[in-house]
Amino acid sequence: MAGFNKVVNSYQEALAGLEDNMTLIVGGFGLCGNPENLIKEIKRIGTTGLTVVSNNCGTTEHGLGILLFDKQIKKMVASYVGENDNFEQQMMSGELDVELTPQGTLAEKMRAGGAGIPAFYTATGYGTPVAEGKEVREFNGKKYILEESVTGDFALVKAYKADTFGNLVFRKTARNFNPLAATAGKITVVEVEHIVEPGELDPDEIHLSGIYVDRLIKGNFEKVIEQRTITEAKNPKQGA
Amino acid sequence: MAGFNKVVNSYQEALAGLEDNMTLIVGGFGLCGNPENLIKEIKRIGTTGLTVVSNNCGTTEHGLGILLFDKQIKKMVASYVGENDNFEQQMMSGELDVELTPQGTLAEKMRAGGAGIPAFYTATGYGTPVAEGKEVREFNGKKYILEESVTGDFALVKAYKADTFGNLVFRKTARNFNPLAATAGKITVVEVEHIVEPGELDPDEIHLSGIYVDRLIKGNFEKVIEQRTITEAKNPKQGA
Amino acid sequence: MALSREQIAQRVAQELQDGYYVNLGIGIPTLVANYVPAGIEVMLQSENGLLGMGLFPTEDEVDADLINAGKQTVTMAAGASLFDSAESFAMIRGGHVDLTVLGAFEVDVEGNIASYMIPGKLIKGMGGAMDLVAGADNIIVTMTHASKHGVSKLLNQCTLPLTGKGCIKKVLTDLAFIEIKNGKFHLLERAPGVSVDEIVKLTEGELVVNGDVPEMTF
Amino acid sequence: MALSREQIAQRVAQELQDGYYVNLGIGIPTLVANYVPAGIEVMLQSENGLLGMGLFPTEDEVDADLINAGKQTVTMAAGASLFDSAESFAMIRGGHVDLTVLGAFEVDVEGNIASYMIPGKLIKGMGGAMDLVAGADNIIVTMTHASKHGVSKLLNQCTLPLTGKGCIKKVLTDLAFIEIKNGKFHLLERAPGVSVDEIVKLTEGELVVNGDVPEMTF
Repeated sequence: MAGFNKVVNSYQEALAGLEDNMTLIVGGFGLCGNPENLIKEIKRIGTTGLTVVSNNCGTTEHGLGILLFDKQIKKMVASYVGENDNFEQQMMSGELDVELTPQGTLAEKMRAGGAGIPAFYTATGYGTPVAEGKEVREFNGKKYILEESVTGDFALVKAYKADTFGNLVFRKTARNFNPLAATAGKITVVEVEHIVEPGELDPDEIHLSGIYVDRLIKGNFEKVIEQRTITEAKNPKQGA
Repeated sequence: MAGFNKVVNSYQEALAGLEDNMTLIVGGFGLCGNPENLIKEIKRIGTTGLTVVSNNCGTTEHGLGILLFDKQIKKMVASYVGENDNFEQQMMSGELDVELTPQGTLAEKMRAGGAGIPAFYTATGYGTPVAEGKEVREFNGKKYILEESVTGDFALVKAYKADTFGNLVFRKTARNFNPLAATAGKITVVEVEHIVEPGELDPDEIHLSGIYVDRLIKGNFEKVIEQRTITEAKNPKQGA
Repeated sequence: MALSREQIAQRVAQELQDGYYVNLGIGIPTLVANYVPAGIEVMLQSENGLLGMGLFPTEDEVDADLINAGKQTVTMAAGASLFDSAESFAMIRGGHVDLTVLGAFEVDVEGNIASYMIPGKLIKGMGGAMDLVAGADNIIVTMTHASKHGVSKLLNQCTLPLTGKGCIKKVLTDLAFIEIKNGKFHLLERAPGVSVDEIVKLTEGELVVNGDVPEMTF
Repeated sequence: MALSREQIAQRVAQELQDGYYVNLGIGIPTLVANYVPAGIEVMLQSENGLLGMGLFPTEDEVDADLINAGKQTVTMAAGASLFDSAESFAMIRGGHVDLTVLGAFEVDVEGNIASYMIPGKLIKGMGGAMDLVAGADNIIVTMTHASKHGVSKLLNQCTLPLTGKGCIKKVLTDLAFIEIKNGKFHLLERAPGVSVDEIVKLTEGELVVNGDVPEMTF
């Protein structure tokens, strides 16, 4: 009798059932809030033919980028795919299929996928290459395009804290796409820094309900920083 | 120079600019999380011809119901409108126009209105009176109907706590439609129990960003309970 | 003999599985929570924004900010979470709730359900019922099999405005547990002491009876 | 003389108003934050999920979980709020951001903008730029007026794939502040020491010049 305890004890168990040619929805923005150990486990397993839906594709050395090295990704749906040498090569050679999707549309597609909304209209991308093949419709004198939602066989998510029921709390901008991805997976796997007992999280501070979470694992994180920018005394306002 | 300080000091100021025949989006579920003082102020002002979008229409004595007494509401968009004697009378006599909208669709319409999504597809209501006159479309073999978003001239919202910038924290199930309503108003007015200084709220615990809030006022609340149900020693599980 | 409200709830509760997230409608469905089998944990979703509904409060615990979808004061169970109404219906519409139990006026052989409106009589609105029936895969409708005057509520075609089209597969009445598939009702179980004939007589829509129909056990 | 990057940022900053929520793109737009006029408060939105971006951190403050849309480490100002990406773009798409400043490769007389892709050369993706240009009412595009070889970037029709269609009304280049309306460019201001003729020569699209065009002041 497991009840609502979602905790698993190995990354192997966390990704049990992952197969070639599946679709993954992956949280994170750049390397911030990446489910980095789950990604490493996929590299270890060697699953191939993957369709990956995520805002970015990591860097050459980190995040989803490491799956490109072994050509595990067949198709990437993302809003921005710089910072990775292998990416451009594989895209140019036709080995990698890429579907560039505006960031806000991508976020909304994940949310809609999790929320049972099959499609929605957005002005984003109207009149651009993104609109090709998509319905255009006018509402109140403005043009919008129809975008369909996305769901995945697996969602891979990084959160900060969870109770064993899978209720999640994210931290700062590591939240980004993670709660959205979590709603859109048939099997949602979440790795976190801290696991507490049910009742220890204030129900009002929970960012995402455990109803979306299937498996939960405690991990250790590298948290690589892409652009380490520090305040210089002589120009303190630059960061703003 | 007001900067981001949204605090106003009177309910009169909070509703300045409210005119006859405007559309209001109002938070609350039953009498829980009602912007009760803002509603009382509308009764005092006597604004008429209002279109009100809210999950319910209060009771005979409380909440939005008090606006029915003086026939201030011309049209009500809601999911459930029991608990109010005047409502049925005015609806039957044709004085009050009613658009019944499924609760989840209503919530999503408000969110979409605030999020610049003019319309979305949902299975909710397909094949029912709600679908009349609406487009039906099939996605992946299932039928959906097209629902358009809502926005209002004013949004009236109740939150628990705010900083002066209008960052909001809600409490328990008094959250309900309030953060959604807040996004969908041209002018969003929020009444709260506590106002603190910017920086006093943990940015990770804020439920809704102050960017949506135009005016903020501290109020005192009656918090009328519709169904006061208490655990009986002999049947402790009934509440579950 | 026809099941009591409590027995209907008790039979529905047998369908619960460990780890189920469940939404219980107002009326008989609410009673299901009283009969959760031993060794099984379920979490109750209340569509006004709470997952993990607890008991009714004591006098001291009563909190006007904490109610269920029936507007009753409640408490929260350990591991509960709170959210807004859009998020609540994202759960429901997105199919994340494992079981939904709700009442109805009528169901028919096509899986249609009418539960929210009697034209000219009852027009209070659908609340969250349309979202619940459209979003859930696993729904059990609880209702009386026929009116007091013996008029069947399991029809060839619903006569009242629909709450949902083609979305009901299981109905538990005071007389029978019935599955809806391929445009027909299928008799799975009968209430103790109720004959198949009696059920057939009170079922307007075509009812398939296969072999011996077992009595419900409690 | 053509404006420096800093001067472009400085001129844009004059368009800020007290209480503005502002999204600044990567590059020159980021510099705008350095020139917020005295007595004016603005809050910076970063589309990866932060409203109220603060200074770059000190060594001690660096936090891998707190970055901006350019993936740089940042801090939070008092009154900041954090949210997920769907919520962030709800703000943007819903028109709640008061001013968006972003760069471009080309704009044209119809208010079209190309800023994300050079086929065969630069195909990294649009990030949030398409959402920003489609969602904001008030956008200022900052760019150089022409290429190093004197080829205008203010065109009759954009040649590169569009980021947005008909959504740009204001452009600040190193030479001029220009408004786009009724299918034409309109010269509002010129950079100090830059002649109207010079601007006309480097503007491919029709440029309307009305009377004396004032020089920008700083």
